[in-house]
Amino acid sequence: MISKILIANRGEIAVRIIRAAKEMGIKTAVVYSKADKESLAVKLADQAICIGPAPSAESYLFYQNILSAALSSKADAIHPGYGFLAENSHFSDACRAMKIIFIGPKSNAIRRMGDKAMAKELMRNSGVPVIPGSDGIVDSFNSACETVEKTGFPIIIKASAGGGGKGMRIVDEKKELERAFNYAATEAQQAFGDSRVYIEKYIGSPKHIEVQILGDKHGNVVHLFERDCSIQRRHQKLIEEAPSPSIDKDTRKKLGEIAVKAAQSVEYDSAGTVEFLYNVDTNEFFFMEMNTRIQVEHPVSEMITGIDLIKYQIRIANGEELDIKQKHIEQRGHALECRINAENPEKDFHPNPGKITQLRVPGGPGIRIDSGVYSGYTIPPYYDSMVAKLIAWGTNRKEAIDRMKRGLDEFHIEGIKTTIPFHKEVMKHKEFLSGQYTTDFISKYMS
Amino acid sequence: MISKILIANRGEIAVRIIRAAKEMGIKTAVVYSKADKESLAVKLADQAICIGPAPSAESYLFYQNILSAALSSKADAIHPGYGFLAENSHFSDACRAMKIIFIGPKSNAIRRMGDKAMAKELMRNSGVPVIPGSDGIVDSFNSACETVEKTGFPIIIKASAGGGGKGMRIVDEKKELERAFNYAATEAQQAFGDSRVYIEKYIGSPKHIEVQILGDKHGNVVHLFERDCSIQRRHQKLIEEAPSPSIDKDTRKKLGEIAVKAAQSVEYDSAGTVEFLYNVDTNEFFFMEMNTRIQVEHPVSEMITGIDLIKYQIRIANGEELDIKQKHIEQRGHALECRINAENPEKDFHPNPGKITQLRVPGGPGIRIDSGVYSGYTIPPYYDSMVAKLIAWGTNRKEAIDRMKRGLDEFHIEGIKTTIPFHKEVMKHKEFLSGQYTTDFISKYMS
Amino acid sequence: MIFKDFDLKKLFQLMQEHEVSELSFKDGKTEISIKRGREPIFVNTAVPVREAQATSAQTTAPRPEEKELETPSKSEIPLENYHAVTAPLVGTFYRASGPDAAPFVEVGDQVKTGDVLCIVEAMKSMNEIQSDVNGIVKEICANNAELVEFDQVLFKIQKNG
Amino acid sequence: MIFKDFDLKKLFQLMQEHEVSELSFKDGKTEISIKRGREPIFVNTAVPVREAQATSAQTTAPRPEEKELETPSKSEIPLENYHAVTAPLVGTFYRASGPDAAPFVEVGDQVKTGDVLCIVEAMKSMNEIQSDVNGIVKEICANNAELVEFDQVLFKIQKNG
Repeated sequence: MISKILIANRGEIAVRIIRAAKEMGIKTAVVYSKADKESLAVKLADQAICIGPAPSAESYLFYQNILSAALSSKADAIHPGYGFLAENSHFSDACRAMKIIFIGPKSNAIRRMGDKAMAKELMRNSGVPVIPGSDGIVDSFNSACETVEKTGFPIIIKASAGGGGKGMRIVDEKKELERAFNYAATEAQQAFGDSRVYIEKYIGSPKHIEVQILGDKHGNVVHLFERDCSIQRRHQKLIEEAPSPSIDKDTRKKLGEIAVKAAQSVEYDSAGTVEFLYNVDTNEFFFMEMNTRIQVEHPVSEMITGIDLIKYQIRIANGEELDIKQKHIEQRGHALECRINAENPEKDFHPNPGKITQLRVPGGPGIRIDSGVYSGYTIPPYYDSMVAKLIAWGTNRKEAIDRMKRGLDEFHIEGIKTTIPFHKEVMKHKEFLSGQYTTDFISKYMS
Repeated sequence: MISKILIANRGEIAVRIIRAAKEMGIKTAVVYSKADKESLAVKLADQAICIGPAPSAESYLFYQNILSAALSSKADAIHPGYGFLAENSHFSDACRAMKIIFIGPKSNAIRRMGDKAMAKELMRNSGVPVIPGSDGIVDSFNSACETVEKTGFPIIIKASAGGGGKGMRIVDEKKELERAFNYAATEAQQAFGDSRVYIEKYIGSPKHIEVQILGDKHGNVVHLFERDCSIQRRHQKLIEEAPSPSIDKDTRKKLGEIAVKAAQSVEYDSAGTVEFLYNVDTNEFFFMEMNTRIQVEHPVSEMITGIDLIKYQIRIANGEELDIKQKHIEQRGHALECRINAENPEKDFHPNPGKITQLRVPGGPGIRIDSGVYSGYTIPPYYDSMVAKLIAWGTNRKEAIDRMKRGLDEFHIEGIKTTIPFHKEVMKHKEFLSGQYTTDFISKYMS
Repeated sequence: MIFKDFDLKKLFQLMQEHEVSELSFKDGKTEISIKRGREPIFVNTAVPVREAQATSAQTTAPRPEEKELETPSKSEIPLENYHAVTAPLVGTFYRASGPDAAPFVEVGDQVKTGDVLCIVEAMKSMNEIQSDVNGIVKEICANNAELVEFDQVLFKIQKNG
Repeated sequence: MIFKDFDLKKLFQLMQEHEVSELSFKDGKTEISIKRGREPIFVNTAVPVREAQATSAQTTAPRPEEKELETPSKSEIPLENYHAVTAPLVGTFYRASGPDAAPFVEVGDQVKTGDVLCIVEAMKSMNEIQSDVNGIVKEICANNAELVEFDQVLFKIQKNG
């Protein structure tokens, strides 16, 4: 039985994990860099252990001190949160070697889903629809040409080790192909130390739809329906909602089943997310990738299902069998999440760290705040700029949006610029209100 | 259509009403006394109007300035909140005379339910179980003796115009009766200007169970299940929960039906609460009174049903027909509310107003805060001492309690003493955890 | 120099006593700068609360906190040395007895105790507001037909006679 | 001038006594600037964060903020004038090479550069921590067999030789 969790993360997700553990009666130790000694997680955890200086490479990414902190503080499990070491199979292997429970899926699932080209291949073989494209890695311009002959233009070249838009190139015409292929491989090499790329048919204005999964170590897998994460800026999600306003009941059922199948193909045994591209014109959806970790936007699924995902992650890691069956999981109402970042939306979303001199967070019905900041806190400049997640629930999408608007109005932060004004604009935008928006929403309407 | 609401209240309930109105796109004006000019409600409302000096009698209870503020600010409706003018039929009459919509039931319902002895009589005639006792007012010692002959001892003498424990006397033996009768009448006269009293059979350790009602102007009445408000200190509720841990499904159904019947008997057309005494030993329940207003503890019902009661109050006042039928109202999970007061639990709950120098409120899943304070706010000494309502939801009672504990731990207030330590004690008390606690819980275990 | 007979200990005591948090001083051309009090004052920017600036009495200079909270006022006249007539009740402010009538008073008028200055309509009843001093009307601080709050300053009058 | 018979230590004591947080002074034309009182320092009472008190270098007087954030330390020795040996990695602190072995050093011992002072066990590997100065061990700041954080002060050494 897990009795103490070491949290190998920072910010709001560290706080989120402390909350779940506290409610379960599990002790918490949080690691922190010297830049984070005043963080909310440090204040809330039972124990806090400094593991290094501000740079992530020497603290939050530095296995040795993290594992040593777990061993010396007698933690029997590590929760990696998201980012940092969350999808690093070497780290999860190292945990296992030290007899520390890694709160996440087995290393093999991380590895197989981590290689994007391999994962696509695996999905294709499991009968999960994938975007037409190359059979795995495209290692030469010639093989790129062969692929394109099958798919037709436009296509997108992606880094196999990739993420975050790095090493990606969209190609509309044959004559651009060679140059784009070389660029993508070079960029992939620079960003990930791995030049391998693959090719997919490019879908111009898709929706980003993802399905939340819970699998246990006893072969049970359930889904918690989909999230619509199509409001993105440069491949960074900014607003998420559940359910998706453009998925009907039948599609929802089908998507859920396919996501469960995808998870089962790697014997997935934690909380995870299967991401799909959804072509709104043809009503087709295609497997994109699986994230083998808890995600930033998990609260919207929690709000509509009432299920605490972090608690289930911990229970599953502890070897417990899922006590919920698919038929018991019901949606109620609608939920939205706005990521409030310390960025200046008027200046191209430039990060804007600094001291929060006054903070009043919204409250009342249907409002949830997941945040790692407080009045008087100074946001360090070393890490990501997310200050808080504002989550709004309503009996239907309209009420959820009205609540979100009200919450954004109420949110009062002095001392730093945030993306609150941006979110207010989105919440009243006709295209957003229609629910039919796609991933190009921001570049099309908000730039 | 209501387009602007004047809020004739202060504190957290004023904020709560502003939130509902904002989400509905309705403008708000809040009145405030000179002591409340820095209040959160004043900051959040579209307009704020000073109506008098600090004492309630010259501000929040002073009709003329409130009505005048509504007329001059062109508000078409007044929401009275709870307390102050909320159950004053003269005030609701005055609103009507000025062609301002009073957001509450018709004056006649307020009047009939406001006279406690009359209300009991009315309920008896409508087939609602009432506690055995006098037929209405007991106007002499002789008639008191006659009543007691029927009911047997112990009995309780109550003020007909009463509330809050004033004018109440519990009598165990015949020889105490005359003296107690005279005391009760005198106290009632002093407290309410009305010496009329009535007599009821006294139930020693009951539960306080109340049913939330919504009625419209088209004859529809639904209930939102019960709340258990048995954790009281000197007749002041401190902790409420829904559903009640000691009511079974059949009793719940029966209670709901009876509460609907009670509301229908006065053609009730707003949000209201029918209060019952529940004898846990005999499984009997008895009508106590009906509160013709929104209540402090309404959020626990909102949390389990997903229904926004204040919005429905406004829609009903606007003449709209209820769009929910009884069969659509479902309970999900369990909710608790702790009233956090600026009182020192170590010093007999003595009020402890002052400046909140630092405030960090809990967040995360299942936590809701309804509050009228913020970091840097000074609580004025003139009004009630409630600082915040902390509401916790869970999939079941255990999770709700674990969340509440976690929320209480996280709640960080500097500068004033609060009842947070008291609530922490209750949350781990065996009797509370069992769910079988009754209204004498605090005097029995916490004094 | 002014510190000649001072030792630091005495100076600190004095500062402590008077909650002086900053003091700077220059000798050359005698520069002094003193800072007292600690708390940053919260300035309400979100909601335009119209503040009642003074009570109906000879007013003194407003404390800095109150100044901060004033809405951008039409008033350029400081309240010092003027008598403020404030609203004793909430309602709609009227400068005249009817739409076609002349205003009761204009800036510059001499008024005496008991003269009607304006009407505040509250719940359909017209309430005459009278001057409680003799003096000259220096400023009319509320707009015709608009809401006035309790204790809101309506007129500033320079007392005389 | 007013500082004539003052030494700095006395001045600091005086400042501390009177909660003076800033003082600047110029002689040429006599400039003085004094600041009293502090920002309210948030003292974390909920979580026992063991603060790294200094870096592995000749330490200077801690700023008052840092002082406030220290846990109730066993240390009565101020860090000034001492050399701090800090933990370069997170792990379990051991004063000896085994349960039955004698501690590497005791308070009062003379050590020289390269002498092993303790072991920090990290991920089952034993890491010897050596002294980087010659001097006398004045204080051992961590408990045997307990967790030490990154940069935590382990030893205070009075340099010599």
